[in-house]
Amino acid sequence: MAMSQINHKTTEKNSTDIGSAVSVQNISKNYGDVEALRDMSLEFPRGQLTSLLGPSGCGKTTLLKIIAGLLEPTSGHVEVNGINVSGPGPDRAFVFQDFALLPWATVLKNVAFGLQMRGVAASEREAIAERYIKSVGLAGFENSYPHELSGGMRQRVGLARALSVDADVLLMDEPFSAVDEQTRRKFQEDLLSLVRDENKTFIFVTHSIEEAVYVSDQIAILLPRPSRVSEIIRPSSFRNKGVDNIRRDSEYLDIVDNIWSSLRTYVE
Amino acid sequence: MAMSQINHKTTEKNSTDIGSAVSVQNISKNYGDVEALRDMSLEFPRGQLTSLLGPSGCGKTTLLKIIAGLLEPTSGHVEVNGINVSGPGPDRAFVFQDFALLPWATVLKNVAFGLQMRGVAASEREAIAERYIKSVGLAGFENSYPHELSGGMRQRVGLARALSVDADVLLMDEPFSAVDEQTRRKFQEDLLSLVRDENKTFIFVTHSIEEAVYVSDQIAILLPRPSRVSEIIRPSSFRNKGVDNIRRDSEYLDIVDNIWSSLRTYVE
Amino acid sequence: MIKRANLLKIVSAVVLCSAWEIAGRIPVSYAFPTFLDSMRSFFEMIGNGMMLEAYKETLQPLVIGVLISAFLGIGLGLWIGLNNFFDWLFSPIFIVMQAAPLAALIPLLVLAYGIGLTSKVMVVCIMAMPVIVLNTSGAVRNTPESFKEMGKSFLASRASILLRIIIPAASPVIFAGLRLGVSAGFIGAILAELKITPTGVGDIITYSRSIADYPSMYAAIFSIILLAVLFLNLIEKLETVLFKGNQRGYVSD
Amino acid sequence: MYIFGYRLPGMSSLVVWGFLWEMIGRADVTFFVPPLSEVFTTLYSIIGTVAFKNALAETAYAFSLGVFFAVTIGVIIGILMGKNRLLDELLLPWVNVFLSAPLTALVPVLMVLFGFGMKSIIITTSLFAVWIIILNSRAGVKQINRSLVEMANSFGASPIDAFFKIYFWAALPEILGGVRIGIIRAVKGVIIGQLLISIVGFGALFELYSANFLMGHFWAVLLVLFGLAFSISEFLAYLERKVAYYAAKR
Amino acid sequence: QAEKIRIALAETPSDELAAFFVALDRAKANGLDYEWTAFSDEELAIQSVLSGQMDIGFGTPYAAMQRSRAPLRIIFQLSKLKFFPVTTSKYSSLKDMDGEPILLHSRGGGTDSIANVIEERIGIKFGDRSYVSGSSNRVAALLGGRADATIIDLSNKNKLMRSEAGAEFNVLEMFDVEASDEALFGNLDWIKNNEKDVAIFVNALVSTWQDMHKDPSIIRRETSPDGPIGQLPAEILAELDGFYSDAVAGGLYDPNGGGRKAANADMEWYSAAGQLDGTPDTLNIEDFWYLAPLDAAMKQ
Ligand SMILES: Nc1ncnc2c1ncn2[C@@H]1O[C@H](COP(=O)(O)OP(=O)(O)OP(=O)(O)O)[C@@H](O)[C@H]1O
Ligand SMILES: Nc1ncnc2c1ncn2[C@@H]1O[C@H](COP(=O)(O)OP(=O)(O)OP(=O)(O)O)[C@@H](O)[C@H]1O
Ligand SMILES: [Mg+2]
Ligand SMILES: [Mg+2]
Repeated sequence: MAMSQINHKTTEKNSTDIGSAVSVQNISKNYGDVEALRDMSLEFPRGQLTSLLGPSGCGKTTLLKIIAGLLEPTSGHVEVNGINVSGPGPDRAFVFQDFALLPWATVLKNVAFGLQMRGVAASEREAIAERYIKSVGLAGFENSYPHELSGGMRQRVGLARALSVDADVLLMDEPFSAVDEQTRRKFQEDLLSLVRDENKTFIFVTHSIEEAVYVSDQIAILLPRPSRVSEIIRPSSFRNKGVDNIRRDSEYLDIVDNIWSSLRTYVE
Repeated sequence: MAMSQINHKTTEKNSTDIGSAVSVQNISKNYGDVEALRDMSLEFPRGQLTSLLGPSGCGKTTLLKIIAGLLEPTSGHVEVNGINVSGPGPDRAFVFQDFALLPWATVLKNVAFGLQMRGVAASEREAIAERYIKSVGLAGFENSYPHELSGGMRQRVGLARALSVDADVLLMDEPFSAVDEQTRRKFQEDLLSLVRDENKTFIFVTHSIEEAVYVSDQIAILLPRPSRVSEIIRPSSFRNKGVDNIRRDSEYLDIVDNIWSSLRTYVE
Repeated sequence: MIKRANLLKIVSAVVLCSAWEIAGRIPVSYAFPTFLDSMRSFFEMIGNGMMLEAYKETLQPLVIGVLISAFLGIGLGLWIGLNNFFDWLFSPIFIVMQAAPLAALIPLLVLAYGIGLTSKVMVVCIMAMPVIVLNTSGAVRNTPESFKEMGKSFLASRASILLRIIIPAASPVIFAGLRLGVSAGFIGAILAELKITPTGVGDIITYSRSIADYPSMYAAIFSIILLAVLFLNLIEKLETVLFKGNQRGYVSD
Repeated sequence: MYIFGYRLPGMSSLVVWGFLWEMIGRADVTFFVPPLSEVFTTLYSIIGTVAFKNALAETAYAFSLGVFFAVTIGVIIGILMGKNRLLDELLLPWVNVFLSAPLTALVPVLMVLFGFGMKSIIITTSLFAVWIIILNSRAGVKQINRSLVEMANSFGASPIDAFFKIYFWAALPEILGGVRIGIIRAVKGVIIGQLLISIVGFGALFELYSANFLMGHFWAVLLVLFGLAFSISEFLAYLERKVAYYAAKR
Repeated sequence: QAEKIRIALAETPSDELAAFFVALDRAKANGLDYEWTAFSDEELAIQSVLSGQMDIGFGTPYAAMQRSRAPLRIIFQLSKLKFFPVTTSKYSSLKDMDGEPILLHSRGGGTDSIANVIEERIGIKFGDRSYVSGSSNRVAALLGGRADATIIDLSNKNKLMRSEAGAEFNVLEMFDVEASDEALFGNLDWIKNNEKDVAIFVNALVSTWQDMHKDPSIIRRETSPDGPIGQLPAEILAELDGFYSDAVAGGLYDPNGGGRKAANADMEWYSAAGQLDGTPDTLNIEDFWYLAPLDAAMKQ
């Protein structure tokens, strides 16, 4: 692959150097007759952001849920920080594709839910929740119910909830799909500063090649049913080039084109 | 505005020439205390594709539902083909942001639902539904139930359902948000050929500026609460330049930047 | 290989019957026969045609009453669920009907309708209808908004929204109501036979009780429960056939 | 029901029905429907008597205990059945059996097993109410959005947390519906228990009045019962309305 | 003794039980501690005594005595089977009833056995028998035109015949019946273990029954206003005197508590009615009655 534009930043963070936070080994998953994943192995380096990119229905959500411990794989196993996953744990937080908000609870209660489950006292968790609600731009909606929010606002509630528990590994299933471009950019920046400053590991599902290229340390390209990793790309970091210029950056455009051409093969 | 790159194609289709398929006049909508839309007026030219672009929660879904006749505006009115809207009609079809699939029905039955409601005979509507299921890439899943599908697959079922009824005006609320980039590109092409060949009018909500620029004849930029149209942009058609080149096209990039800068102002 | 569900059914049935047998052997009471004795009477009564004879009598008001209640009840329930005015006007009546201590009202029913089929059918209906109506109307009101919106946007007529969206969405609760209604109908039929005129199975129960033939009495009770269960399985089958997609399995799976 | 924008209370339509009753009573159609006004006069005259107060106390005691057990047990078992396949397979057939079993026919068995006093009446009351509560709670849980459960699991919710914070709330509209119907059935259960097991409380009054054709008295006691059933049912309906905001939006 | 004796009534306290409660009050004055539970019918009262949940029951448990393994014994006859065939003016004697439908209390119950014995003695065969429990309900059915013939108890017969509608109905001539309608019974083991209480109780019953025969109005007078009878609606209390003078005149109660005479009559009656297997001469009174307490009371 011609994808070796590794700059000073990514060299430090090479997966072999610092080890994997999450390691997926020979995972297969069947839903009845449907073979969603077959013998998939993938390493997620600690402190880095890995994107999963692949056609819809190829098993990205399935993989994420297996890592989260929500689904049992048919065979194979997952290790998080070297320990075998047998169920959900406080080291991982999940952002759900369909938001999964409690319809009977206010935004504040929804965001505080994860903290509540960890036994944080009411006043403290509400303070934390409020901070995150503000940081996703929902200040003023603390006491609204999910059904009074627009799609994108609901998604941001789910995001705030996952961020608030301060887990090591964040599993994000299309977390920005319903938010507007502007907010998305802001979130991307926030995400990047989290990766930079907090040594968190992110596993990120997206359908936007541009987004993947922009935010990821590593991109895993999945091909469909049964899903397998077709290739792993480690884009150079365009982050320090500034968001506004990157869209005209030819290196960036090359990578996007490259991914695009490797993905498009399967579309009939 | 510097947005007047009108080529031979768009000249023929000027809104003043051919009239509006949908005309929104002085619409306001309050949800209790929340003022979602205030005195909004907007024209949707016949046979063209108009995108609504705006931050999440700014009232795009609300506007679409008012046009569909699903919500009563607090004041103002909507005309479709010159006739006042008082409820849903056969001239409009809706793609829902939350998919709105019937959980007890198979994919086939879900897609055929719209046709069934129009009184199409069982065998005929299933034939049509199967065709559309295939065209959204779900062949083989006809007899699956929604809960057995991935997020993107569910969205495509909703899309197929709306397309199958062959309505004049298609109201699409983030129809591609959960589908993968590749399928999305294909759908965009399909959409464009529908606009070109069938003289349908599309009203399209999206969060992707690129997508809006690429597919739209006209882009309405909405600013938030209470929502108002901040500006209308008519991009030149990049369609005939070919998808692969457009991303590096400087005219295209200029428009994207332009929209971006006009939208970003509101992000704090 | 027997399915686990069926195995569980069999195992728990065996446990219950043994408990019965043991309780009968202790005995818990002189009026409590053993399981085996009761089964012997059960098969005797089947053998000599008494059971068949009795059920011919019992099933008449039951079936008529249940059918009337099911159709009328679901119809009324839909109507009440869809229309605020009828909700306001009729719901209280059904709540009152539910609360009515029917056993106390039966003499009055006899006065009004005699001791024939009519008053028994009335009893079955009064018992069965309210649950069906109230469950149906409640379920109709809880139909998810987004489904109805979708239906409207695809121009479903009011009738098709009802038929294709509201009813399937409400079907689990409607069927729960139907099950309850049928069971209440059984209660009504037995109550009618115990309190109006002892005929059919109610007669076997009262008569064998009055001559202290407790095994026959328990056999009759057993048979009516058995029948009720068969009836319900039938309804369940109907539900699975009609609304297959509503079976979404268990959360734990 | 709204009239001129004012919400009529749930039971206000009874005024209409009451009026109809008065008319029928006045028209002297049949002796067992005396005019409502007469029933009220009788009610007023018996409401202070010791017999009535005793009956009320006995009935209320059996009823409230019976309902308490039915609700607690019903909700817990129902939710557990909805979420756990093994338990469901084990219990569902029996719930269906008892739900469909003509409980009236079972009453003699109950009496033998649990005695002839208050205990059997309380159990009868519970038995009338509990199955619908179980089934409704189960139905509520079964329609739960899977993602919510996964979400709670992913945040490490303990089974107890999941039970009270997810299943209970998600099923609450159905549970309340079930409790409401269950309680109304319990009213019937307590009377049937009082009539079939030992004749105490309101059951005794009914038996006495109907045997002596004291129709005014009979309806008066019936009215008290309806009042009881109604106020409880309206209270639950009020709770149901409070959760209605998400019932249709789950 | 600290323990209360538990009495199982077969019906809710009303006019017919007033005398019984007067006797209970007298027994209480002599140191008997009791509680009572009303069951909806005789069979339940019998079952409750069979199960040992009640000590003394109301009813005529002959079938249960013969069929179940429990040693039940009757100690006192409370009332006789004084029932009357009442018809519309269509019929004027029992002979006319041949092949005609009749309304009875319940299959296997007292009125059913009366019908059986009528058939046997008069030599007729009734047509369809249908059943409505409660004499008053059968009167209502008669008044409502739902039946032409039925068998009802003394007080309902009197009420009906004295009412305005009475002229439209006939009370058919019938033979006298000495057999028991209601009797007090208990488990023999229990009776023997509680001789003293049983004696107080039977004494009180005998004295009340005898006083009542001298002056029926003592029942009304001795009824405690706070007891279950005193709490009945005024409408019912007002008829108490009438009921008991009718009852005494009609021979409903035996001032001697039945005893051997009643036992013999019962053997004959219930075997003829089909509730007892065997013929009266093969049946042994000691298997059904325990006469010691009554004999002792009669000696006083
Ligand atoms: N049922 C409701 N009750 C109260 N407020 C509502 C309701 N539905 C929407 N709103 C409010 O109206 C505003 C507009 O909502 P709408 O769903 O139209 O936004 P949108 O533009 O579609 O957003 P998104 O891109 O996130 O889907 C939001 O602020 C939301 O909080
Ligand atoms: N509960 C289920 N029962 C049966 N099949 C299922 C179930 N859940 C998922 N599948 C199947 O597994 C495959 C992978 O699903 P998954 O949700 O993981 O896809 P995805 O990659 O997340 O897609 P998307 O991008 O559309 O969300 C799909 O083909 C789907 O049909
Ligand atoms: Mg997915
Ligand atoms: Mg929206």
